[in-house]
Amino acid sequence: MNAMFTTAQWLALSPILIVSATIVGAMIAVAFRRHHWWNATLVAVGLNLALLAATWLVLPLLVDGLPVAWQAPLHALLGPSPLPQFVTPLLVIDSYAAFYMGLVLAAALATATLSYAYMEGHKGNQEEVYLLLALSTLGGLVVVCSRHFAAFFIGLELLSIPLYGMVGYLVRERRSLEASVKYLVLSAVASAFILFGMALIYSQTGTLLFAEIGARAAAVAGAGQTILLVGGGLLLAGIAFKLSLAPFHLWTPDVYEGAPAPVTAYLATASKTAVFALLLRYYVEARGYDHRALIDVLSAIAILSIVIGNVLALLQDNLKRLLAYSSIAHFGYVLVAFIAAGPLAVEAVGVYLLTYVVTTLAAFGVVTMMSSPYRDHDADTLWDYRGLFWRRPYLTAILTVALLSLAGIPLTAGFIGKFYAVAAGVDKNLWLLLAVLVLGSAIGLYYYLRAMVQLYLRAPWVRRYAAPLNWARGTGGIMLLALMLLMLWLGVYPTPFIAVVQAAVLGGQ
Amino acid sequence: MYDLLYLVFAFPLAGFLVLAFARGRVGERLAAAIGVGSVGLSALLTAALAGQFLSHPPAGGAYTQTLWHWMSAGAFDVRFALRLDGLSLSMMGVITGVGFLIHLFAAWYMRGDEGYARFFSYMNLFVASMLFLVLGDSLLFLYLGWEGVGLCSYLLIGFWYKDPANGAAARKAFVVTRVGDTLFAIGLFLLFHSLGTLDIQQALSLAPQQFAPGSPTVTLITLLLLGGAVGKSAQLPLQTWLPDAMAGPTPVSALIHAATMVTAGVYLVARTHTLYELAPFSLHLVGGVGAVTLLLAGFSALVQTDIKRVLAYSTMSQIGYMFLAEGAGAFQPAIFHLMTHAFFKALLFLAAGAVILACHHEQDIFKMGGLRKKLPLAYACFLVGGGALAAFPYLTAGFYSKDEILWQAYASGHIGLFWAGLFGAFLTSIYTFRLIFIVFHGEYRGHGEVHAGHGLAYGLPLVVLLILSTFVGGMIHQPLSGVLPANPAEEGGALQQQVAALSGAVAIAGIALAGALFLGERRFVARLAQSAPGRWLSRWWFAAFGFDWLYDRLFVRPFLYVTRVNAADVFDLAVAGIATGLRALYRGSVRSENGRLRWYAASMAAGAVLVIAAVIYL
Amino acid sequence: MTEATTLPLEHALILSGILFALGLLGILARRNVLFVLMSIEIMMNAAALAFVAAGSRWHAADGQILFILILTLAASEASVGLALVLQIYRRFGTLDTDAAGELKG
Amino acid sequence: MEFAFDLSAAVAVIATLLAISSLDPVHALLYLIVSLLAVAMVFFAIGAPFAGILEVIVYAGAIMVLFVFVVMMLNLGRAAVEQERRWLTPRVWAGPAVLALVLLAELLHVLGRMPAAAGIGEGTIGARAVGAALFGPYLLAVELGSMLLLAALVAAFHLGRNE
Repeated sequence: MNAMFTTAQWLALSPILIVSATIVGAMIAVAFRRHHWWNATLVAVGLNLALLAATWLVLPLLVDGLPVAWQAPLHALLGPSPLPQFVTPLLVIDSYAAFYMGLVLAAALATATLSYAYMEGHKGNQEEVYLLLALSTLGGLVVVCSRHFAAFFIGLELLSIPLYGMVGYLVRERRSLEASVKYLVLSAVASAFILFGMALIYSQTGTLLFAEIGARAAAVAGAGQTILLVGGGLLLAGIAFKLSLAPFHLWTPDVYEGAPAPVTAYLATASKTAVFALLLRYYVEARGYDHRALIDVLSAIAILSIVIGNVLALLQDNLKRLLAYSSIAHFGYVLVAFIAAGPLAVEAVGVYLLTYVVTTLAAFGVVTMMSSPYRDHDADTLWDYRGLFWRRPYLTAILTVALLSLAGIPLTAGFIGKFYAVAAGVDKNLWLLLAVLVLGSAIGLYYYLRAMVQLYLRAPWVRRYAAPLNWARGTGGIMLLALMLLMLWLGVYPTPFIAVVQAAVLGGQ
Repeated sequence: MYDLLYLVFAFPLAGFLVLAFARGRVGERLAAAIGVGSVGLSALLTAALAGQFLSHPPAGGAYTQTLWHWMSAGAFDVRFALRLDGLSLSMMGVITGVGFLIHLFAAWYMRGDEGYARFFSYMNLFVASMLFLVLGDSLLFLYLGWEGVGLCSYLLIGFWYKDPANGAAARKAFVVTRVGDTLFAIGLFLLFHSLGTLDIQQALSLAPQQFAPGSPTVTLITLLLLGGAVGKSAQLPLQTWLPDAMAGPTPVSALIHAATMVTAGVYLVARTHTLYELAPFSLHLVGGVGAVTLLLAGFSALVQTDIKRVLAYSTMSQIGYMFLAEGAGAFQPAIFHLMTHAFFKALLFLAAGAVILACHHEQDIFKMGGLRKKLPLAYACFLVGGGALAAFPYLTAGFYSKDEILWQAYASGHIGLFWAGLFGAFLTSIYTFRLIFIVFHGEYRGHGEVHAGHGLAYGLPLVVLLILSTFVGGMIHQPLSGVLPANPAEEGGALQQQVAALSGAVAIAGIALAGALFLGERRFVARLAQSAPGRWLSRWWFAAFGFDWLYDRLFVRPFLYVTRVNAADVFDLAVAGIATGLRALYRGSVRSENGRLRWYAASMAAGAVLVIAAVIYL
Repeated sequence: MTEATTLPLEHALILSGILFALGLLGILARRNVLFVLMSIEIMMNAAALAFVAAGSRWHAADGQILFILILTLAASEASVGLALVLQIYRRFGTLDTDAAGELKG
Repeated sequence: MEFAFDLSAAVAVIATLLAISSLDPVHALLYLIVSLLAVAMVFFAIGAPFAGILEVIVYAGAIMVLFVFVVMMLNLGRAAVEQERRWLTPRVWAGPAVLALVLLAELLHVLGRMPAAAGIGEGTIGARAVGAALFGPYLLAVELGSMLLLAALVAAFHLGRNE
């Protein structure tokens, strides 16, 4: 075994290895003795270590952005970055992969924290959720560094299958089960589309490596090109499902609503981010941008997603469903940046996803904190949030900033992301898409503000309600406050984050 | 040393945040310590920076501190930067120095008020915004500060929000200045459109290459900027909000509506002087606006009965002097007068606040009287401050600055402006001493015991401002020469002596006339006021020439009429139509979310079929 | 089977296409979750067949490797799906997918 | 060989059609197993014997048995068949059939025009070649496959429990 990999490769693989070790450790721990706090902490520590490892990988690349005086000693301290590393034909770990690994791991960590607060009130087995979370995270890590259809597909499934278990985690809840079965069936259909598409592409190019596909696709003759395109189209349809892009979006609100709130947070952030990162890498390396027809299809999907997502959210009275619809629209926006192509587009996608993850985690985090004390189902109707300001001012502040950020108000994170998407679009003169983006944002403002107003209305029956502040809610609360500060920080002083995103370049060929 | 510049506005900002997040749960002492202390720290830091600036001036006469690049995507690059030069240093001195004294006074004035901490949080936010306004290196950030001070002004005018009249006054101030702000914003867009930058220094250096002198574009831009300036500085025709703004607590009137915010227009014109020099018409208009405003406000001040409204009109009139000076090309005297005015007007307002509290919140001057023995400190303040306002020769700060303005107007050939200024000075000394004589001389006509304030927070600000309002303040030299253009006329010479003598004589004559009219029995004034033209004139002047009435007829009522008539017009229908259409779209599309698994799967299959069809046939 | 003669690739792909469409039909037409899961297996199997056929065209083991991975996926999918079927039968008392329609709107 | 392929293909299609249209789950499973065995035959025909063996052992042998096991646990009787009969009306399957047919038509349209040069089944890729690839370049995929099975195990364990 040892002979297969060099030290640098082991190093580059370290986040994946650490998460795998965590999974094994957690499983043994659960088998040995069930203890909520211990298991949660074990997984959280593992994810933290993996996050540190991912950060460590890119750190040397960030030194050049620092003041000149610091550069030499830091370079001496850190040594050269081991990136990019090609590990077997399946994986490449470049700074792009490391950045998205960090994002996925951070989202998973936030989910773990929220889950702990949430599961305290759960009367079944509480421990498996961390195991499933770690497994799904492992899938996310594989997805963002895959450069081969095998890794693409197995990573995607490893990302999804634990999610079936997480979505249906509250097995006594009909809504949770319903969401799980919907997600399972539809996700499997999407997987079948992806697999069939891959098979068609493979049948014409004879390779499963992204870069090789790009190189050989041009040489495929006549009718073979059409098969390639059909394969690409099927692949795209499956991926569009995972990203809940229209018209493959119908599952999104149902699953978001039925799943436990922390799982929804994970589903909306880590899972989608990883898949989008994969899609971008695939399109760049396999030269998907060369196929005009695929880009046109993507444009149509983007327009449809923005319009449908925003329209469906318009009069929605359920906060989880509202956020689901808004996420459909948001992935439409980021698709605009995606379609623009080029280095600025890669940067714009990175910035957008970063701001989106932070904001969405905060929003669903508030839903989680509101929900955990209830036993029956999550606090998700807007009515539950009416007059929240008078009961829970801090949660209200966090949710307010999150909604403003989702709406893209300046000085919040969302504005920076949207600004980048627009800048990327302007750069390539995508006027139609930009017009739809602006229109969609205008509609979006309406429902975000509509939800926000509810927070400050005085409910006729002010429920004097305050949850007991124990350690679990404490960590969740601190994490949410940190997210709020991060949203503001990103909005006011995004430069360091942008520097990180700029360092995340695709290095695999 | 210079790299601490950002702390100057960071302190008050931190004070605001702490007080705001404490949500009224801090006691008065702590709130005062935070609110006053933060501004005090800024003032100390400003003093240190000024010392450094004067002893070791930075290269090029200006220091720029880039705090951070906000973002740079493609060609778009925005940075947060502060610029310290002679002009911003002068403004900073006024804002933090006078601001600190007023905060200190307010700690005494506001005691017992239930919104004590809220008051200081707003005040701190105001100071931070105002500093941002004068330190911002880009017009964008200047605009941000501009809106920030407007917001604070609104919040503080309506501070006692339980009285609906105060809310109405706040709204009026907000709406009227909004008109100017809108013009200002359009001007900024136009400037950005033609120069491609909002960086002040870059814009000023590009402008002469880009615009021919007197070209329509630069004239339009400067006129739009002037629109913002007259709105903020309460000059004609957007002056009507300032007297009503006196509804706020008196320290607010002193800080925002006398010493700092209302002079932002003067600052803006001085900051963009290069543009105005390219647009002579606009510059003339600046002077004209100033001259007309100072006269109209002077007449109105003559007949007011509310102590704060007299001072409000005098503020309008004094800012008129600053505009007049800028119109004559004398930017340095304008800023000089801005500073001395801040000293003596803050002094007068604080002293007026002391009088008002002593008389149990009485503001009508005819219900006061004979207060000189009971409130000796306030009397002294009014004498010195009023003297400075009337430009009493040689002893007061106001004389030095106003005389400089008059001399520059005269010597640069703006004879009309000169005579207007001179006549205005005459009016000023009459109404100022009318106020003093009515309030402090004669018999006490009010109700209840008069009780003077005491304590350090009460006495110290008054005494310091009193000293600064004498010739001491006139001796302060502002390092403006590198930033603003040289004065149009030479200093010194016999002619200037004569002009100084003339203006001094006018001031003394005005005081003498006021003494004759208002000291002792006021039979002559009473007879004059009873006569038919006198009644008419005083009513007209009292209503400030009926601008409120006029605007009400010209804008407010027609607007309300139009809105009433148009309640269901085409525009409305179009807007409502969009809403209805979106709703219908929502109702239609939400049916797709019917919760049925097979339907969802079918939608995916249909999507895939469509995608394949598209890639085959496109 | 060692002396295999040449077959056109499109025959195998067409076969997998037919199976794929049949699987899709099953998912869309059947209301019983059990049949839906079976149909998913059919679709997976169709994709696997396409991979093996394509691998055979390029004389590479890649196609069969992917087949094995799909087999893994099919097993995972089936086990989770069937566990869910048991739980649904327990909670809802029916396997009708239309009965589970609380989430909508 | 061509004959073997065509025969197995026909069996596979017919058996699949019967599987998705059958009313009794047990019958459907049996048809499905037939279809899988036919596909295994296809694998042998196109020179992938290892895949064929796995198809028989894992797919038809293990996964389908899992299905049978669950069907037995649920103990669906006559009533279930009756219910299926009521559900499976032309109104229900006509729409899906059109959709599936359109998809099929598109696929046939594209696949039918494939360049004729491509042939399959010339040689055999046996277990040795597959194994070498599996534990060579695809080593990580195998490891990840084990994680996938673990995930399925944990999820199925949790979801299937009778709390």
